[in-house]
Amino acid sequence: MGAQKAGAAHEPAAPTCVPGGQIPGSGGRNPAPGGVSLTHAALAGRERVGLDSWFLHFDVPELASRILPGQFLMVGMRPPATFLKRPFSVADAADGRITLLLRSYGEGTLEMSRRRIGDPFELLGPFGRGFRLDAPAARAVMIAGGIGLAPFYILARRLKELPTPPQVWLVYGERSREAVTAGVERVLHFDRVLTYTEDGSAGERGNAVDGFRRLAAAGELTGARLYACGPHRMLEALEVERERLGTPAEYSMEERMGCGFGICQGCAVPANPAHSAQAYHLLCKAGPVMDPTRVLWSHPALP
Amino acid sequence: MGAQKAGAAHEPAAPTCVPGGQIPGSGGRNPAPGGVSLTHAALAGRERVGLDSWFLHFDVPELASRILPGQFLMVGMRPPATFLKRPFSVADAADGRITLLLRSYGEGTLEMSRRRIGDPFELLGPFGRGFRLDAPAARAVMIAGGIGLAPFYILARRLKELPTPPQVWLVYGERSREAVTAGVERVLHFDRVLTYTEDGSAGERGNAVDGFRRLAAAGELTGARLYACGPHRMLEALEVERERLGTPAEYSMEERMGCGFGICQGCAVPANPAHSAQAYHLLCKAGPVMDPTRVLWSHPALP
Amino acid sequence: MSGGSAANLAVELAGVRFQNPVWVASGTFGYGDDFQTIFDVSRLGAVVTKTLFLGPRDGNPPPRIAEVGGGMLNSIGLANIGWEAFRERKAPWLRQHLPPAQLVVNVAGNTAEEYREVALRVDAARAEVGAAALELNISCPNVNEGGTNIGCDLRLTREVLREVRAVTSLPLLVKLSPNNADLVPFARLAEEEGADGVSLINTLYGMTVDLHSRRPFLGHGSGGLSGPSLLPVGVFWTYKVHQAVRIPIVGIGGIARAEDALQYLMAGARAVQVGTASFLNPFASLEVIDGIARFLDRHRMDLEELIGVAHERRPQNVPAAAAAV
Amino acid sequence: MSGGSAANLAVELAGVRFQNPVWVASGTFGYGDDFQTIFDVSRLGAVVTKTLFLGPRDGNPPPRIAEVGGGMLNSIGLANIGWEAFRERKAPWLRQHLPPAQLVVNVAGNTAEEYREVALRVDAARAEVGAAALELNISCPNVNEGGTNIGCDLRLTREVLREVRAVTSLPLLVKLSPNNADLVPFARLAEEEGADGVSLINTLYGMTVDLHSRRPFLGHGSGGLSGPSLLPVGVFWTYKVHQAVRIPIVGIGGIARAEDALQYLMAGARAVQVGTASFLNPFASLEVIDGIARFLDRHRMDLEELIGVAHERRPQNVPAAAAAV
Ligand SMILES: Cc1cc2nc3c(=O)[nH]c(=O)nc-3n(C[C@H](O)[C@H](O)[C@H](O)COP(=O)(O)OP(=O)(O)OC[C@H]3O[C@@H](n4cnc5c(N)ncnc54)[C@H](O)[C@@H]3O)c2cc1C
Ligand SMILES: Cc1cc2nc3c(=O)[nH]c(=O)nc-3n(C[C@H](O)[C@H](O)[C@H](O)COP(=O)(O)OP(=O)(O)OC[C@H]3O[C@@H](n4cnc5c(N)ncnc54)[C@H](O)[C@@H]3O)c2cc1C
Ligand SMILES: Cc1cc2nc3c(=O)[nH]c(=O)nc-3n(C[C@H](O)[C@H](O)[C@H](O)COP(=O)(O)O)c2cc1C
Ligand SMILES: Cc1cc2nc3c(=O)[nH]c(=O)nc-3n(C[C@H](O)[C@H](O)[C@H](O)COP(=O)(O)O)c2cc1C
Ligand code: FES
Ligand code: FES
Repeated sequence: MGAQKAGAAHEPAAPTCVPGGQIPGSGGRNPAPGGVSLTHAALAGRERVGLDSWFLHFDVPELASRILPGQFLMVGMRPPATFLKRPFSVADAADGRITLLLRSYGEGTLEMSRRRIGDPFELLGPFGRGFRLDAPAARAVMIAGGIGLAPFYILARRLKELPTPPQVWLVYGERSREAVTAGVERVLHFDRVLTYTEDGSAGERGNAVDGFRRLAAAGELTGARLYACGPHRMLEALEVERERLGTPAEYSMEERMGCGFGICQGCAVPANPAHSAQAYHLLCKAGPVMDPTRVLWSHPALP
Repeated sequence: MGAQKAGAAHEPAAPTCVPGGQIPGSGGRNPAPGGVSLTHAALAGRERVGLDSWFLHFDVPELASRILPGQFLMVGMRPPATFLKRPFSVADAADGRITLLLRSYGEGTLEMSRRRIGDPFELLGPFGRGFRLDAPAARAVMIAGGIGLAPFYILARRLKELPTPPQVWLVYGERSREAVTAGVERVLHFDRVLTYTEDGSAGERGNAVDGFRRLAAAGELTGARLYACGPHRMLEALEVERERLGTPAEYSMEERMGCGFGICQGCAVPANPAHSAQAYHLLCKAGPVMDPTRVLWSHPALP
Repeated sequence: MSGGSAANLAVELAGVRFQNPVWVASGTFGYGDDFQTIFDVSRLGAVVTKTLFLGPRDGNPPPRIAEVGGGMLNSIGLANIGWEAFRERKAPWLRQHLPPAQLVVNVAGNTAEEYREVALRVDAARAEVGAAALELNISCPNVNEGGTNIGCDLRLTREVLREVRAVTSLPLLVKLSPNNADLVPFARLAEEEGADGVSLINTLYGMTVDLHSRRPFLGHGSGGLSGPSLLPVGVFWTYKVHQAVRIPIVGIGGIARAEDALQYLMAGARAVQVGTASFLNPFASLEVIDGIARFLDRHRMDLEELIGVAHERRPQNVPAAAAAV
Repeated sequence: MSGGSAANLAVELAGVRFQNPVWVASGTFGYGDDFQTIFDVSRLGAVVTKTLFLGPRDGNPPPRIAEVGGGMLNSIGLANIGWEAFRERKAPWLRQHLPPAQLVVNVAGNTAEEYREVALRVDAARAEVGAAALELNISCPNVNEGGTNIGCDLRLTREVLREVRAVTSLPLLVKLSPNNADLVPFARLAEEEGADGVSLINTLYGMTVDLHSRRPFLGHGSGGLSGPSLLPVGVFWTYKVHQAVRIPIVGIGGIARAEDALQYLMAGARAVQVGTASFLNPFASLEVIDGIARFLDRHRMDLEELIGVAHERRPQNVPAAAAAV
């Protein structure tokens, strides 16, 4: 499938089969290089950072050491509160700690937001292709819609760790002041933050795409590389603007995920027929970070 | 069904229909006399009292005030850890507090034993016919097999509150010293406690039926009334002995329960054809405390 | 009307006006009177009785219920007190506590003749007991035909329907078994034979093996699966049958919350029945009523606008033979 | 052998010796290579491939999966890379990582001819790809017959079986759909037509309606129900079919733990397949292997003693038409 074609330095390290296999249920101990593990972890920390958002922290050094920015985990609780695990971008991974940025939305995320320190979780992963770190531009412009903010903490951190770190700008759109994730300001890796809210209660009135338009109009996107994450409609609107400018970009997308690693075929994202022989990409393998030109944004099945 | 026939002073107060009905999900607030309520309660206390037994305490004054000894509750956790709720005798109800004596056995009880103070539970009930308080003898002899001990704390308490309280003796059989519920000694309502363990590691070697035999041989059952609770095989063995002596008795029995209040027809206990036109009693309504002569103890379907 | 809600929940079905579309399912509410200490049953859309045979049945040996992932199995074996005992001992209480338009009498027999006989008796006593409709439980073994499940056999189903339809003018609902390749032929048959509606679904066949005794856990061997597992199955058949017949559908299976009932209504059911959920939470049916009212309020919708709405603007066709996977 | 266990888990089935009875189900393990970074697939009893058609299929539009109480629905729509791409791009990896006796190739077609054609190709390449057996997925709409699900129609099933049996001597398993009144006639038919075994069950029809959009949630409308909900259904049919045919049964549906697999084995399955559980826990199949070994150790039993043991000392008969309720 599409995943096979897009080989590049940013893909997970070439997988090797572990002879003798993994100890079942204890994958965390001895994962293959680039391998997937099932890590049992107690919730180590929990901070409310907005009306319906939380940072959840887990101390899982082995897993944390293997996260590439933009990768995600399938997260479950014990005993399971939902049948399927839920996909979450890793918001940060440093000093042996993994941080998720959670927005409570439906049954599963609501239940997650209620868990207390010490409660048992299952972290399965890491999964997917993250953002490219091998093609840095002088300026990295991140466009985050709502909880789409999550992967940009770790991306900013890792970009800043490069030999020649780019400038990192964040355009962050939210519903309202209350929804704004307080954590944004706490992270030192952003050189500039432009906040937009739909009701104008914080930052400028508007959305993240308006922010993109403003930067474009000011000519501040020349030589920049774009990284975007947010609801489908936002990305679709962004793509219309971006295409005109031709700014190189990567978009982190969402689709329902049954497994996270290619076996359920649940996470189909319509492929751009101009670039693909197949009708769909499996987002969990081909993405979640996609080259936007590979996606058929206008497909009627998309939300 | 059988339940209708056995009208007596010990049955739940005559039920009345509440006009306007119960507020859904909040039954605890305004139950009908003798009514059933669904009470949401946080676990208020938890004491380990044996290898695999715990006291669980709930502060639920309204519900506690309505419990008759021998009645049971259907107990669930939130979010539910098992599909069906589980039946539990009320071990004690005093000062606005309900106490359950829990033995961890399978999936549901294991999960219950792990819950922490403050965790949310659902208590549905009270259900069933308890022990008669209107036919006290000079001596109440309680025969408890294992967790069958549970209903005797409250029974002893209530008997001692009668105008002319009987002597209360307890014969308690367990597997071993470790299994013995430490709480036994803590309760002041027993005038005499005979403990038996299968391996002789505490009290005498033997089981609760051996205790019955000993009391019988010593002539100490004359004028006594018997109350028994324990595994089916124990009650069956006891009944053989008791029948010979003719000691008046009530046995609290167990059967799988889907609802606890007569609607699922799950809790069928084979009826003694000599005393009943129907093949089965519904234990949740006709019992759980049964006149042992109404049960067909030898039925092949019984465990 | 429900609580402080402005929503009108009344619904016409099979010629009867029900005050709301939330009923309680056969075999999961006894004969109603077990709820006398729990809530006022007259708040329900209707009470469906436990399946009544002509005479009493003891049912199967214990254990009769087992918990399974996503629900439960039961092998009650259609234990019931029989029609006459119902009429004498249970109907008076129901008559007193339930308006006449709210009692649905569910019946069955071991042969088509037994079905006719019990239907005839219900018909004769309809005013006395206050029966609004008859629901036929056809998920019963026919004793004359080697125990074939009537509800899995079109010929036997037709035979039963003809016998019953001939002897009663009560609104007639046929309760379909999901243990079939397709429920549409059964629904069509019901329509052809003059039934006024179909109720679906009954329980699915299931079994659980006890690892300790190494034999089937239930005393009877196998049982009927009910609970959350049935929700997507019942919604599927509601949707499919709605495309095929004009008689109304009463949706059943796995309903525990208003959200579940709303799925059935949107898929085309005109009423729903709450079953197993009443075991876990006896107030479940009332919560469903209130939740539907709240949903209608919030979205400023009529119940009628809701019923079958999922057929109006579906993005893709559900193909004739909805082959999944 | 598994871990430190003394138990011999090897089992003979359809003329093939499998090192253990725990396989992974079609469509829930990709083509095996997605597990290369997870565990050594050669530990499994067998890997069953995603259903392969002759040519590639894109599958259905999203959303393709939905969570429901007690499991999930999928409407993948048999998306697959097609037989030739499998042979070229996936089989070499499997050949390298899996002993030949451990690959079961699952195939299907839109017509009986397509079934024959793909079976013929697998047969021709059996040594090259290392195929131990062929599993026929008959839960597919027949495009020549108005989309009728082949697996719900005895005539269409027979037609497919004849075409396939004629062109291959590979051990042949027929995978049965539970969307039927009775699976026994299908199992008997498979036996008559020379199949070497039956796998059961595939998914049940299901649908979920999205209350926000008020339409069926899945892009395709309906989907197939899998997960815990299927456990009692699959165990039931395993038990029933075991009473009726002599060819071996591969039990499928809702298996997530060794306890679940043991139920199937006791009910008469000679092997089992772990499906949806691998999504939640990719190590589920290995845990099932280890758990079975531990159970046998603890009870000092042979696998052969376990298989079908529930039939030996059942307390009551499961009646011919196991009518529950
Ligand atoms: C790659 C990826 C990364 C994500 N990262 C984050 C993150 O860092 N922080 C965060 O708060 N959320 C993130 N999400 C979205 C998050 O997974 C959903 O909010 C969550 O699955 C909703 O579950 P629920 O039980 O609360 O909702 P429900 O609606 O009850 O869930 C029902 C089903 O729909 C699926 N679902 C619901 N919404 C979405 C969605 N937007 N995308 C995919 N599946 C969905 C669920 O997984 C489940 O299968 C991410 C999604 C993906 C695909
Ligand atoms: C009237 C009554 C009063 C009881 N009082 C107490 C008490 O005070 N303290 C206590 O520790 N236990 C008591 N029990 C037993 C307790 O209900 C069971 O131990 C419990 O249901 C087991 O659940 P599980 O999930 O741990 O076991 P599992 O075996 O996983 O349960 C599976 C199913 O079997 C049922 N079940 C299992 N064992 C029993 C049993 N012995 N009786 C009835 N159903 C059973 C469960 O309810 C459930 O439906 C009582 C039982 C009854 C009927
Ligand atoms: C314990 C039990 C007994 C039942 N008895 C009957 C019955 O007597 N007649 C009938 O038509 N259906 C009977 N049913 C089926 C229910 O009415 C209903 O169709 C089924 O349980 C699915 O709904 P649910 O998932 O909401 O329970 C019974 C179900 C259960 C669980
Ligand atoms: C996402 C998904 C895809 C499936 N694809 C196939 C398939 O291609 N061919 C097939 O025979 N069965 C397929 N199945 C059915 C499974 O092989 C299995 O029969 C079913 O899921 C029941 O088992 P489970 O409950 O363990 O998942 C699929 C199931 C799922 C969940
Ligand atoms: S989430 Fe299962 S294939 Fe992508
Ligand atoms: S437990 Fe349901 S009738 Fe007794």
